[in-house]
Amino acid sequence: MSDASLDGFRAELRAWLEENCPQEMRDGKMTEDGICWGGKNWVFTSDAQKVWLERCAAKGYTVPTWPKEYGGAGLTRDQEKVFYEEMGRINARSPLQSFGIWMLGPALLHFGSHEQKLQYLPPIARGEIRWCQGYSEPGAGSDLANVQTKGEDKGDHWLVNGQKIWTSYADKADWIFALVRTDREAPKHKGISFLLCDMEQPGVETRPIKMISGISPFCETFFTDAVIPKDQIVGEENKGWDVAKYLLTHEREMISGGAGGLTGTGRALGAVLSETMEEMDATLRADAMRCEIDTLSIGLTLERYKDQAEAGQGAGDASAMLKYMGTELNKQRHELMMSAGGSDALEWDGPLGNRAGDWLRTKANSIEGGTSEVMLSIVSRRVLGLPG
Amino acid sequence: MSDASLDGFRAELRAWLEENCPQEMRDGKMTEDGICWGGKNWVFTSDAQKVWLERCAAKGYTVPTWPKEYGGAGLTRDQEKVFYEEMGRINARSPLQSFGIWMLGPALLHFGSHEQKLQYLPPIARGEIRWCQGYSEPGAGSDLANVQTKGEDKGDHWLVNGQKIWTSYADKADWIFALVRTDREAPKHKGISFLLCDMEQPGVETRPIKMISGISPFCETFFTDAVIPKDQIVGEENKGWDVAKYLLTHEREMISGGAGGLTGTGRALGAVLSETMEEMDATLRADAMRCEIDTLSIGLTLERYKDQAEAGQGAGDASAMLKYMGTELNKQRHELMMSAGGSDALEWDGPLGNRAGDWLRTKANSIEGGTSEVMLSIVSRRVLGLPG
Amino acid sequence: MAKLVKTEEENMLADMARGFLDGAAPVSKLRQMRDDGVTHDPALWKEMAEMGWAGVLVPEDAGGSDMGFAAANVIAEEMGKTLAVSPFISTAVIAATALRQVSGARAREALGRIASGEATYALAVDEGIKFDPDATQMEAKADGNGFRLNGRKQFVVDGALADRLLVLARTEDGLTLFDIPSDRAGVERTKSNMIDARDSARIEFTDVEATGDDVLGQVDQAMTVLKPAIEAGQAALAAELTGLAAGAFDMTVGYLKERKQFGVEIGRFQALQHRAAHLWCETEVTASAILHAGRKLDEDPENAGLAVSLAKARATATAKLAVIEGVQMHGGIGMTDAYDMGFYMKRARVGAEWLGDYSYHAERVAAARGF
Amino acid sequence: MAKLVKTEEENMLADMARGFLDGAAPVSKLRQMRDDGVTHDPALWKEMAEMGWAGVLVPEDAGGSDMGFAAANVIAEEMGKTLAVSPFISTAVIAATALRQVSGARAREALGRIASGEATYALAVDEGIKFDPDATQMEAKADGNGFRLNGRKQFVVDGALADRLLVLARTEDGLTLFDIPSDRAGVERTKSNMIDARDSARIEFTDVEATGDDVLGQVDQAMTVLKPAIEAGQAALAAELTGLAAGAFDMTVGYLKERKQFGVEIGRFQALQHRAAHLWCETEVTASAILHAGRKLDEDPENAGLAVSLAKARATATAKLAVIEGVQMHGGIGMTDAYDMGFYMKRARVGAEWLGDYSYHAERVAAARGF
Repeated sequence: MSDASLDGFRAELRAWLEENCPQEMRDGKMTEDGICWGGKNWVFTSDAQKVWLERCAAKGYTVPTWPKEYGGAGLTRDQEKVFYEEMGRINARSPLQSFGIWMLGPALLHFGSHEQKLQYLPPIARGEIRWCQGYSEPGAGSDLANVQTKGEDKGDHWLVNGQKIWTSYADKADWIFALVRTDREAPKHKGISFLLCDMEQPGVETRPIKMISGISPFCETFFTDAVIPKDQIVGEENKGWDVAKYLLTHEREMISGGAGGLTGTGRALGAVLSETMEEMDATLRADAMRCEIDTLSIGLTLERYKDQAEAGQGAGDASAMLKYMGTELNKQRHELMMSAGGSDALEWDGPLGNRAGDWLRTKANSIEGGTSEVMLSIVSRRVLGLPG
Repeated sequence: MSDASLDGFRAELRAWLEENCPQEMRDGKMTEDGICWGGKNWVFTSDAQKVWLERCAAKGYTVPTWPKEYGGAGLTRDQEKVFYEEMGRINARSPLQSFGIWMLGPALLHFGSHEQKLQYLPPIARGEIRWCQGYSEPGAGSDLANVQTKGEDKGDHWLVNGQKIWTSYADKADWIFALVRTDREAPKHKGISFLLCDMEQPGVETRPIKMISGISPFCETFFTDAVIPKDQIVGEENKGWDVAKYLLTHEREMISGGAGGLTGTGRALGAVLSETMEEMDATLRADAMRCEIDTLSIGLTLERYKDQAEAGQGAGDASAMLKYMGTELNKQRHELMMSAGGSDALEWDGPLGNRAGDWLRTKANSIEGGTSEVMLSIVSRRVLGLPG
Repeated sequence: MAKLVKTEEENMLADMARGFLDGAAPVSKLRQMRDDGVTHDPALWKEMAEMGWAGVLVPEDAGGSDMGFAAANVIAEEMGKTLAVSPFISTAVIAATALRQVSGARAREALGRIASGEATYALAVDEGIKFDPDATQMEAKADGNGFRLNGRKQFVVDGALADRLLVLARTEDGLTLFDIPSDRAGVERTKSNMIDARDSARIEFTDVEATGDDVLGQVDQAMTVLKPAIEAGQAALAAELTGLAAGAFDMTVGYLKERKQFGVEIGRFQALQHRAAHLWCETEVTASAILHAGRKLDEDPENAGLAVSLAKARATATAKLAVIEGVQMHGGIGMTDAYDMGFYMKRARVGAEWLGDYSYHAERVAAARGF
Repeated sequence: MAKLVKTEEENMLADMARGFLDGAAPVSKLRQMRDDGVTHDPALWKEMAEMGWAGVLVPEDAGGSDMGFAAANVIAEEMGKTLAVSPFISTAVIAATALRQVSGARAREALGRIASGEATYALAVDEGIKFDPDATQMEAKADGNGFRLNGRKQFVVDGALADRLLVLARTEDGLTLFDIPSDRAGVERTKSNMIDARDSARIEFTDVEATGDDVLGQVDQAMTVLKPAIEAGQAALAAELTGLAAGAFDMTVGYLKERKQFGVEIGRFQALQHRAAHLWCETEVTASAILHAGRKLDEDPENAGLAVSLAKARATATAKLAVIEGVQMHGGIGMTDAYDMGFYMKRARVGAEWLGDYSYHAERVAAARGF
């Protein structure tokens, strides 16, 4: 795309934002109480939040790069960059966030039939249906393909029984996408299907999990004779692992993205630390500099891989690398923030808000979406070609 | 031993040292050109060095804790402490160092017959015979029991053929103690014998190895139909691995001892670094503090294990731990010294002498005498009881 | 100096403590207290007092067991293993050590009340986010025969429930340490909601009256009394953290042996083995520093500063590594509140900050070593 | 900014460079030079010049290939892989960049001589053990129409054999950069016996005469000319270190696949696998910083400081890790001079110090990021 036409897009967008983004939505709030998750039971925190979602959805701006026919705005990557720059310029809140956008959407766009895309994507884009994911099972841990939840073939539907864990926001979601074992005879990775399940039925129940960081969005989800019609499968029967792998890669990139970047969104660690400390001691300063150098460089790596992907050069198993480096770094970063916070950081809801909770939460980063150990094994095997 | 009798010992020793330690030997020199290694071909660097060795040997002070009948002074550990304190007080050089004292002596004291002790230990104590060790073989690496050098049973002697590597100072030694495979049918660890070999015979040749740190004491040693009489075996035939294990533990403790201690011998890292840097930057200062804390604590651990051993509490596989922690720390320490030396440290024989050579030499610390990886595996298996 | 090996008495004390704590104060007890919003169990403290723990540093003729600093460390270390909740460090170690520096009947009686478990103490020093007694701003203005205290303290460990407070304040020519009841007029305590679920408070002092009798030691000379007390507290806290590291480590190694992934025990994975082995090596080295600090405090207290800072720095780092590896090696389950590892992680964090963090003690080591 | 992905041209340049260097300057070549006591191979440099490398930053109309900074980094990176010895960074990157900042026939001719390989340069900045241009003490006293230079420099990389020297000296109101022939009267060069077996010198300047013509840029304004030159040099050196890390890494992974211990390839040991994988991750992240520094220098040179320091800091740390792991994983053989790994370790150490060490660049990153 030529720079000129990009400039045109920018001007148009800017005008649209100026006119349509409510003032209350221009506080850039990214904390839980500022996020709009959507869904059947969503209660808007304000009229502005509702209006903002509706206006964005009408333009496809909740999912700016999705095709227009599925509820997106069909933006190119260059336009998308402009989009986020302009949103950032007026400090606009994100109109909608959801696992439907991050996870199921990409999977459907890649593996779904045209009908499925038409059926499921627009409600995601409009924030009407809220999704959660059902991958892990108790005891499975890193061995994600160790799926015990079983789907019995009943002709036009599967009868599903089993239990999922780490199903974020399952207690607030309308639908769940889940890995279900549909062939018990096949080898571990071969008998799994990727199914879409309406949670508004008697056989689906959820229970929140309390984490060391406090209350959490994680839930356990139980299936007892839950019914999933045959057309609610993504990809082929017993080939759900392909979909899962695709999404895992996607998830890793998302998690590693938390490290920020040179693009201006990431705040300098030193600035954050200086808020609570007048003068950093040698140890903290040295650690902070190292962390800042690594943060910026990982941010650049994220950029580089995006550029590579766009140039048609596969980044290979880069997502495992980014996931590992990004999450380990994020943990270090929060250790430093705790140090800089001193005793103020040791209280729940103390002068530094939820700093301790955030710190504890980061400890899961190197576990969820594949542990650091699994990431290193992936790199060792697939990138370095070391014997398994 | 009562404090009073210790005080008496101290007074006596102090008087003896005052009278007998030549002034030239009171410079505490511990560099290669200050060391007296002894041996048949030893050329004393000065009359004082010769006199000092002779006087010490006469009192048993070259090997103060060995029994008197084998050339030692029979000191208790408390007396030994006093001995080194008093030596340190006048900054006296060590009268004699050798692998005979460090390695073979302890092995003979533990495994040797009375006749062997009488035959071999006094010449070691007097600095008359210089020993080297023959353990490793090319390609064996961490798998030390992978001994290929073979000893053929010829009735009253073994005919030895093979090659050893990392035989320190073999080119200057008179005798070598070596692991030789005397039973090729037995399992790997069972067919090895610990033999003593006079190097003054046609079938034994040595060649120095050049290291990345420059010229080194390491050699390769070749055996071609070398003759070793049957009475030159330590311990039982084919049970040489027991002797080797004992010595390995001993060696590890020796190597890890390099980390210094709170006892006053170790110089503060900060002081060393300050010699070349007026002001340390945050990164170096932070690293130096961490290194100093660990150095002092490992020194205390060395003390603690000695105290435990004396109290009859086996330190178990502590030597693996000390070897690992001590050598890794020593590598870090030398990295910091290189940093503090800046470009002055980048020259061979530059303003900081052999600092670069010393730094490179430390890289072998975590390889020789069992790699850090082997040490960790030993701890994992024997201390933690994790499955092998 | 005495050997760096636990004496027969110390081993017995450790065994006894472990037996008692496993029964009376396992981690599940902390969990229950947390769930109930309780931060102090007077009955438990009474039992500890009866075993002589409250009086571990109280002279025998004042009713204590006077076992010494190394023994106090042994008890603290065992407490660390099960995360036992008690005002042991604040009261039995810090306050008792401070009171021991002072002669006279008043201090003697106070020591007796500590030994019997009647009185608990908290040390109110911090005013900013970091431990830094020299930076004390709180004012104790001379007023007639006494003083008026004004200012605020934070991170007063055990401070919401303690009977008495040791308060550091600035007087005309230096710092002065006051020993006052916590219910004195003008003292306003706000309980902090701590991540380790233990007692800590922010305290505001408004025109709090103190008499000359309330001064511990000499006016303007707080450090004579406080330095040994703080060092004893730092050493005991270091011991607690070392016990904590050992507790977390044991839990982790146990999990490595039992948990299966991809069909085998995860303890078979060499990468985890080496990390676990490294962690064990670190705990061993730290244990030496703890033992040494106890010996120095008992035998050469004037010069124990380096030994104590060494111990606290090492223990802080080791506990941090132990809980980070502990959570990571447990995977998702270690992140759940239902599992105990999180309690270790939170307490390790609080222990890291209290009485000086790693940087604070590293700087003291550097200073003692001349750089 | 251009994408953070190598262009088709850059990939071709890298392939070509790799092919050439594998043949003309493998590690064995460095070994031979070291054994022969040779630190510069004029014939090799001539070949490099013919390929356009010497003129990579020289404008086309001055006889150069003018490929830009990112391209210079590509070449330096490939040189790092085989530890190729050449005055590339000193001459083709630093000196050429400095000369480019200056207009006039004199600079233009100098650039031409660089591009053709006729003239080699060395940068004489360091006076103490660390890179610190601002601390320059060397004096250039005005004397008639010219100057007299007095002082000493050290760690002048390529300085023992370079035809010309860029010398930083203090003039009345600031620092001034001089471009003088190395054989000028009063210049006494002492070859340093470097651990990386490459050219470096200590240089003494005694009443060395310099004219106004010898000044590069303006008097008292050295940094206008020198800052871009230093940054270009730092970026290229970072690229070289990244190539070095990759070279050491490839050697190590190759060894892991082939070496057997206890009956299996050591690459099967998970602890080594994870460490090797971690090392690879570090090299990938560093590669991004290198690519970015090249882009910034090409497109926004005024503001490239942060990008360059990021690259040099990361590359220094990554190369250090790569050679430490390389030696350790090779075991005893890696410690012998007969094996190449030691050459990587030594060059990594020299590269770590040259043009600012990790701390230096970390402080610059911190400053740029506001702390």
